[in-house]
Formats: sequence, C-alpha cells, structure tokens
Amino acid sequence: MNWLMKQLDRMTESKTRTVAQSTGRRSFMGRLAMTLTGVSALPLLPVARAQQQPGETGDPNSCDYWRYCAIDGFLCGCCGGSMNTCPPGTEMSPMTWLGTCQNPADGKNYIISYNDCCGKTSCGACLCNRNEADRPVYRPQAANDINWCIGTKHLTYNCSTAIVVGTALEQ
Amino acid sequence: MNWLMKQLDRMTESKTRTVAQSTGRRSFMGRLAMTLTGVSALPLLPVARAQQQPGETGDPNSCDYWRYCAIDGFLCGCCGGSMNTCPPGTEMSPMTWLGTCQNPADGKNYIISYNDCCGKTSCGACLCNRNEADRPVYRPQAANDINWCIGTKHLTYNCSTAIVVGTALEQ
Amino acid sequence: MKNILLAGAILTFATAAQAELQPEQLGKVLTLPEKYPPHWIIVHDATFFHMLDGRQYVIDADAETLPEQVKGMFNSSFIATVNQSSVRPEMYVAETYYTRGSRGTRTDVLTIYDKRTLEPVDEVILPNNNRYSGMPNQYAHTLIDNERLVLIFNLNPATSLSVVDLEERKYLGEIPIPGCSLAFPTGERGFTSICAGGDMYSVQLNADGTMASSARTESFNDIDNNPLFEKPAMVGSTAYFPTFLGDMVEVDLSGPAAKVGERWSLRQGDDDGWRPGGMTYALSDAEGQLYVLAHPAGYDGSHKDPGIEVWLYDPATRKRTARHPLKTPGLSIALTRDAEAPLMIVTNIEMGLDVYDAKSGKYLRTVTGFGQETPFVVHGAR
Amino acid sequence: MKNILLAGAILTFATAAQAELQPEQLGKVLTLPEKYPPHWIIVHDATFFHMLDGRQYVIDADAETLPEQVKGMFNSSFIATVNQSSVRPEMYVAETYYTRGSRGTRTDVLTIYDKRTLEPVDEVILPNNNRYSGMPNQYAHTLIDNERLVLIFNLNPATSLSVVDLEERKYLGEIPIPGCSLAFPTGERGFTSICAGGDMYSVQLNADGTMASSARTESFNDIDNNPLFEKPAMVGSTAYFPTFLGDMVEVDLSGPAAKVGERWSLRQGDDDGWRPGGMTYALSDAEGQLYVLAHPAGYDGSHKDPGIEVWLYDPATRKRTARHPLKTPGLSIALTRDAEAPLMIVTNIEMGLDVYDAKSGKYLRTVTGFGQETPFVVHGAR
Repeated sequence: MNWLMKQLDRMTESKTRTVAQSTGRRSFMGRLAMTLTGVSALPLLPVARAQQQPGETGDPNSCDYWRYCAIDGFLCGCCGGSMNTCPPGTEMSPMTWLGTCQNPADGKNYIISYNDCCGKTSCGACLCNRNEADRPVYRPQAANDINWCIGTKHLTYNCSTAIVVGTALEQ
Repeated sequence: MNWLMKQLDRMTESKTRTVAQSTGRRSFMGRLAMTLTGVSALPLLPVARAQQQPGETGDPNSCDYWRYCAIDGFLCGCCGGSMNTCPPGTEMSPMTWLGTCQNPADGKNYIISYNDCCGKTSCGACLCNRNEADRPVYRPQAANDINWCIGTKHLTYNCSTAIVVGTALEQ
Repeated sequence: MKNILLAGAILTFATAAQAELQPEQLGKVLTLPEKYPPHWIIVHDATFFHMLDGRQYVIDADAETLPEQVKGMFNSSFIATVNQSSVRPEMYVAETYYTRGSRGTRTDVLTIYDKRTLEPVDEVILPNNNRYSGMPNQYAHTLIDNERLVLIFNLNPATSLSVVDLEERKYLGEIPIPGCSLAFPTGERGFTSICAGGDMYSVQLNADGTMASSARTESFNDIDNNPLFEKPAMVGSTAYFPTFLGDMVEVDLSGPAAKVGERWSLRQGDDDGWRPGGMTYALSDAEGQLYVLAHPAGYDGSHKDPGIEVWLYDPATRKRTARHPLKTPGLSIALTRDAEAPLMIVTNIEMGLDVYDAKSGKYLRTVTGFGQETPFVVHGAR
Repeated sequence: MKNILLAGAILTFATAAQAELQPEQLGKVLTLPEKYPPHWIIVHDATFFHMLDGRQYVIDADAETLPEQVKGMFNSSFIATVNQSSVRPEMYVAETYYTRGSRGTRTDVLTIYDKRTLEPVDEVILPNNNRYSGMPNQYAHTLIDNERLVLIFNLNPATSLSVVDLEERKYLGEIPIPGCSLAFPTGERGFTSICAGGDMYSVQLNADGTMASSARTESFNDIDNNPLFEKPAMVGSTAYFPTFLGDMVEVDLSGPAAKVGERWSLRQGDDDGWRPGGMTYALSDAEGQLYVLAHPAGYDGSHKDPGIEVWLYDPATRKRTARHPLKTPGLSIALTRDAEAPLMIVTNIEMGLDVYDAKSGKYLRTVTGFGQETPFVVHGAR
C-alpha cells in the first residue's frame, strides 16, 4: 500500500477501493475495466488451462501474476485462451514487445514475449496494464502502447499472452 | 412509487436506487445506461435548443417527458440535436413508429412520430425506453423494437426524436 | 556461465519443480469440441452502445470462475440474428457491414462459423440488403427442413423472408410475407408468420425454396387490446404464444398450415395484476415444460419491463407447476437443452447472467465481467 | 368536430400559449459553426472495448448540462489518429476499415470531415495499409507546411510517414524513417522523428512531398535509464520533452534540423519522488505556459500511472509557477486554445472529463454520461 494507493483510496468510493485492492495494482486500467463492466469482484482462480510450468506459483489470471510485469491488454486466460495460448478463432502475432520479469518462485529473470491474439475484437475481460521497463513507441520492441497485431491476417486486437521465451542475461 | 419500483429498490444497491428515482422510470434501460457509463446523476435541464412549443411543460431531455410515452432509444437532445431535430451529420428517417401521448399541459392526445436519426453509431446518452401502446414487430408502425433507419442512406442508428405530427382522433 | 552454476546450485537444494522454466511454444491457439457440452451457452451481446462490435460469447455456465467460464467469442455486426445447427458443427450469423463501418456501401451477409474453431468458414451474400434490423429475435432467423434451409426476416418496411440453403451455402431467393412478420417452423418444409391483420400466414416451400402452398388463419389476435407476444415457446410442433394481458394461446404448426388452438390463462392463483413480459419471456425445456418470465402490477407499456419471477407450466395439464423468484430482476430467460438438469440463464438488469437450476429455481452463480455490454439474449448451446 | 369545439372552449379560458400544439417539421438536422467557440473540445473516445466503434465527440466545456454540452459526434475506426485544421473548416481522421468489420480486406484511409456538418466530405486512401495502430498519439498525425501536408505515422514494424496533400486531397507517398517514430513539425516544411538509437532524425520535404534533406542529432536520449517521453509540449517551434525521471529536455525545431537544447528538472521544491506521466502529460497554452501531469512516489513502470497534480512552468524562466491538485486522478490533460481564460480538461480515472480553469486550477464541472467509453485524449477545438 504505497502513497499513491492511499491517495486513490482517499479520493474514491468503497467500490473502487475494493477493486484496487482485489487487483493489487495501481493501474487505472484495471479500475477502468471494473467501472465499465459494473463488476464488483471477479473470481479469478488458477485453472488447469493456464498451463503453468513446474516452478511457477500464483494466479495466471490475475494482473499481479509475475509474467505480466510489462503487459498492457486483456489477459487471454479470461478470453477463452490461456496465458500462453490464444482463444479459438484468433491468430497469435509472430512479433511483439518483450518484458523481463522476475519469477518469485526461483528468483530468476525471464524474457516474456507478450504476443497478441488477433482477428476478433477486444476480449473485454481482465484488462491488465503494468509497465515495468516499458518504453515509448520509438523503442517498439519494449513498447506496449502498440497494437502488436502486425504480421497477422488482421490488426484486430483480442487479447495478450505472456510466453516464457528464455532466461534474461545476467546484468 | 409502485410495487415493482419497491421491489427493485429492495433488491438493489443505493446507487441503483438513486438512478431509478432520478429517472422516475421503471425502465431497465435507463438503469442500464447508468450502469454502463458509470454515471450517478445526469444534470438534465431544459435548454433553448429543445424548441418546445407554447403549451408544453416539462424537461424535453428527461425520459419522463410527455412526448416520450412510446420511445425506445437515445434522446436526440442529449446527442447534439433536440427532441425534434437530428444531431449534425445524421439523417432523419422518413418513416418510423408512432405513439399517442397525452400532453399534461392541455390534456389533449397528440400523435408523436419517433423518427430516428441515422448515419452515425449509437449516441449512447439519455437512453429512454417507454412502451405505452407499443406493439410487436408484426404491427411495425407501432413497434419500437425496430431500428427505423429505413429509407435513409445508412441503417446506422444514432438517436430518436419525438415530433408532434397531429392531434389524435377522439375515441 | 554464472547462470549455469547457479542453476546447478539450486537444483541440489530443490525439487525438479524448481528447475529453470523452459521456453514455451509460440503460436498456439485453442479449439473447442464439435459438440458443445450441455451446459454451454451462446450469449448474444448486441452491444447496443457499439453496434458495429457485436459479439457471441461461448460460455460454460457450469464453471465457477471467469477464466473457466469463457470459452471464446466471435463477432456479429449490427445486432445480428443468429442460430446454431444441431446436425452440422456450425453457427450462423445474419449481419450487416458497411465499407466504412458506420457508412459506405452496405453488404448483408449470412456468415457461417465453425463451432470447433470459431472461425468464419463461409458466407452467403443476402443480395437485397433488406435484413430486419432491430432488437434480437430468435424467430427472425429460423431453421427449417431438418436445418437444410434458413429463413431470414427482412423488413424495409415491406416484409419478406430470405431463403438460404445451408448445405449448398447458397442464396435461393425471397418469399414475400405481406403484412406479416417472422417465421415459426411449420409442417415438413414451411413456416408461419404473424400478421398485422390479427391472422397468421403459413407457407410450405418446394425443395428449391420457392413457394408451394400458402394459407391464412382467421383473424384471432386482438392486437389493440390483448396482443400475442411475437416470440412463442415451442413444444414439439406446438407454439405457445403468451399475450400482453396474461393468456397463453396455442397454435398447432405440425401441418402445412397453422391451426389456432386453446387459449388459457397464465394466472392461476394469487397473482392478480401479474403479466408476462421482457425481451425473451417464453421458452420450453427438453422435457417440454414451459417457462414464462413475469412481472407484477402490469400496466399499458409494461410488456418489456423486467420480470421478477419465472413461472413453469405443464402444457399437458395447462397448469402452473412452479414459481421461481429471481435473485435479480431479469430481461431475458434462456434454457440449456439437456433433459437431466437444465440450467436457466437470466440476463439480469445489471447486464450480468444469473444461472439457476431450471427445475428447482435454485440460484447457482452469476456470470459477468467477460467483456459483455448488453447480452440481451442467451441461447443454450446445441 | 368535437375536437374543434373543445379547442374553442379551452381558448376562452386560457392564453394563446395553451392553444393546441402545431404539427412540426420533419427532417430537420442541426449544423455547427465553421469556427468553433474557444471552449469547445474534441473528445477522442478510442472505445478500447469496442474499437470498431470509435468516436470523436464535439463538446462545449463551458456548458453546465449534458444536452447543452454535447454538440455532436462523428465516428473514427480502430483507434484512429486525428487532427483539426485552423485554416480550413475541416477535421481529419486516419483510420482503418475491414470489409467485414473485424476481418476481411483492409483499407487504411484519411477521412476529411466538415466541421459545420460533421459529415465526411472526402477521403484519401492510404495505399500501403501500414498505419500505426496503438494508443492515441497526437504526433502520429502531424500537420506541416501551414497545414497543407499531413504526415501519418506507419509501423508494421518498419516505420515511415505517409504524406498527404490536404489541399489537393491526394496521397503523395511515404518517407521512410528507419529506427525512428512519430513526427514533430520542424522548419519550413519538415519534421523530426525520435529514434531507437537515442538520437533524433530531421527531414525537410520538397513541395511534392519527397525528401529534400535530412539530418541526425547525436545520441542524447538515455532510453535505458531516463528516456524522453514521446509526446512533447510545443511552445512556438521549441519542443519540451519530459523524461521518465522528471527532467525537461528542450529541442529547437525552428530550423531544418532539430537542435538539442537545455535540460532542466521539473522537480523544484517539496516534490521528492514525483514524476511526470500518464497518457497525455505535457501541453502548452496559448501564452506558452507549460502544463505537466505528475504523480508522486514514482517507480519503474509508473510512467503511465494517473497523475494527481498538474504542474505549470514558465518556459522563459524554466521555473514552476503553480501546482494544481486534481479533484480526481487523471490520465490525460488537454487545454483549450484561447489566451484569455483557457480551460484545462482532464480525462479522469472514472473516464469522465473534469473541467478546470487552467490558470487558477479551480475545478468547474465534470462532463460525463455523453456516451463515452474510454475518452483517452481530448483536444481543444480550433
């Protein structure tokens, strides 16, 4: 509970506060999703479809899951896919932006590829916006502002995955 | 405050109750509009643009205004038009459904023509659904379920007007 | 190198489950079964505030969490009308596009989706661009002839039905239904429409989609004073039409022409002033029990108000067998298609979906937050 | 006849104002002035949840009631980029359409709207279908050469700018900007882009839209540790780029090539840990004062968090002149373009628009409920 969180709490109603706490994020986007859909609390629990690897803990359909450190979009696990699989009828973009996230279970940094799923309109569920090491559009490979439905049949954005593609180099 | 209104009040939260009271309508659609836009109270006051005739009273941008007794849609007065004028860039449909509404100021019944304004997407403001003498689609001239953007360049529905076209015959 | 040594060190203290995560495959896309499980539903989100971006969500109404509930989505433009096949793994969307979204050149089209991939696999152009546009109506999109033909309701404002052959994926033509609307499956290869004159109009088709015969009933529908609702519940080939004031009117659609049957009252006890109403208000389950959405204190114009109870009837006895109070007032009801333990889905006034055990009326869960805006109508999956 | 007698009877007791209502004219459509009043704003609703149905709302930020506030709307598809002319009564939308809404054949197009009628009056096809698609960015759609030319940013992921002649309404071609993004107006007929190498790239164009000259700055932007934000405030021909950690970097764009100038700190007192951020976070008013949206307790990744204060600076002295606390945290700021009493509009985290007196910071009113979904960016009307 940092300073900004307290500010937000002070300024907003109890409903919003509940949302902010349940997502555990400062992000306005999560709050936005709640505002727009009128949902007070989403049940978000791990499911088999999420296909976690051994050596991972946490809820892959929660915005505070470790792989989502630089994501901006709808979590595919809430859209008929999983954190690393696209929903039926969509197409995974071949290129995207990358994040470097630390897995709390082993303390290692991994390169996460946030491939978008494309060809249907906005999933609309589980909007998640985190921006660790995100950079403006002039460094595209680190920019989550871009709709990465590029190189796909359609630029129509549906949701975002978070795929482990390797370990980060030691700095 | 009728029976159903009390039921709704009992079942819902204070925010919803406020909405229901402020619209003065049983209609779920007004409530829906509030839910979707997250608005707790709209300031809806008469404005010059509304072009009331002498002999009318009430707020032409409120869902309980007398002309709206059989309307279903967004009130054009909240969309850049007025109760009898389309917003810029739209086209008024030449045909539509008709209602018979009683003007409380003179006690007379008037024929109201609910011409839709067409060519832009849903206005989204001041959704109003009242169904006095509304009939199913098999009596089209009395059916507000139909998108009446017919005979216009586009069927894209933006908002609905309520135009006095005559006095109702004595029954 | 340092990485490798560290990894080795960790392994000596930990189980294999804590080894380094492995790179995962890119490009994976899920698919769905050809036959959807009995408690899956198709949610028609008409997106009344954003009609260009309509959706059909595939939802598992048995699941407890959102990620488990949502199975996928496909688009449907401009308050489409929809249907599903039970004999082919297909779903159908009759929809409208413009070359510039909200404007430009219009194309009406029947789009065919594969249930396994949720991908559009084909389309049939509806050449007259006169498709009915309005609130969703399941009888604006009617399968007949063992699902070989589909009838799509047109209103501009002259009314007709477009006939499409779904096996050949071919537009066959249009049947005019002057003064009438919608299509209820009738006889071997025909339909009945409901008319402004208070009558009904039945048509049998030839195999090529042309008209073979037609017939009209007497005028029996008092549209001024107690009109029939336009969306009947079907039990076998009998259509059950509620009326605004609370009657039920049976119409036999088993032969080539509609036959008007019994009229009885939905009110059967402590229920003065109650009326049927809503957006989808009359359905039947696989065992042929009738479900009617009802609200109290009816008045002129209450026929689209939300209901607060669902009333069940046995059509054999024409008696009410249960009253299910709703947790939250509802706009539309839906039923899954299984005989064993059907679910009742209610689109509530907060635009969430309340799931009930259909027979007992027990509230089970609410499905919401899946991206829906105005999920006006829900259909049990086939 | 009874009607007539009754009307006569009423008239004897009442004023003329109570005479029978007269039939009204059908078909009327409102129009807007060619020059919008100074406190009108254009609201870009990117409809993040329904991108096919994006909108630009024309709003009077002075008005107190919703019906008075809403002046009209026009559509913009797929998170368009937009701009307005100050020399022609036109607004421009760079957008994308598919023949089947979400799918089919793609058409990128620059649509020209008439400010008086909000009707599309012409369009220019962008033939390469490589328009940048992403969060709205005012520098993805840049007017230069006294508004004769517009530059539209492309990313697929190679980057370039499409050049369109707005007087001739003609596509002129594409200028590659390898490794760089966006376009800031530069010199007589040119632009500067910001690059992945930490440098900037400036290009001057010939009248026909082809490249006349180009130049690159040294690398000066520490993208890893303290990157420049990509949306500067412009004062005359000087661009003011905030950085993630709270510096301001001046870049002189008056000549044919960008010249990197002073760097100074936005933090000037009791503001440890505060940083600039949001979606639209840096602007100037007509008098050249700078406005920066800021949030406290910055951290890696906070650069898009909502701000809770707006800080004002005099660019001549590089000193902060005011801190305006916001009523509700905000995502984007906007300013009307009048010198006298500019308004500041803040897209708040509830997706309403809070209106403030820009100079005093006094909260005036909130504009909301006009149909908006995600009004990410607001522009003062020209």
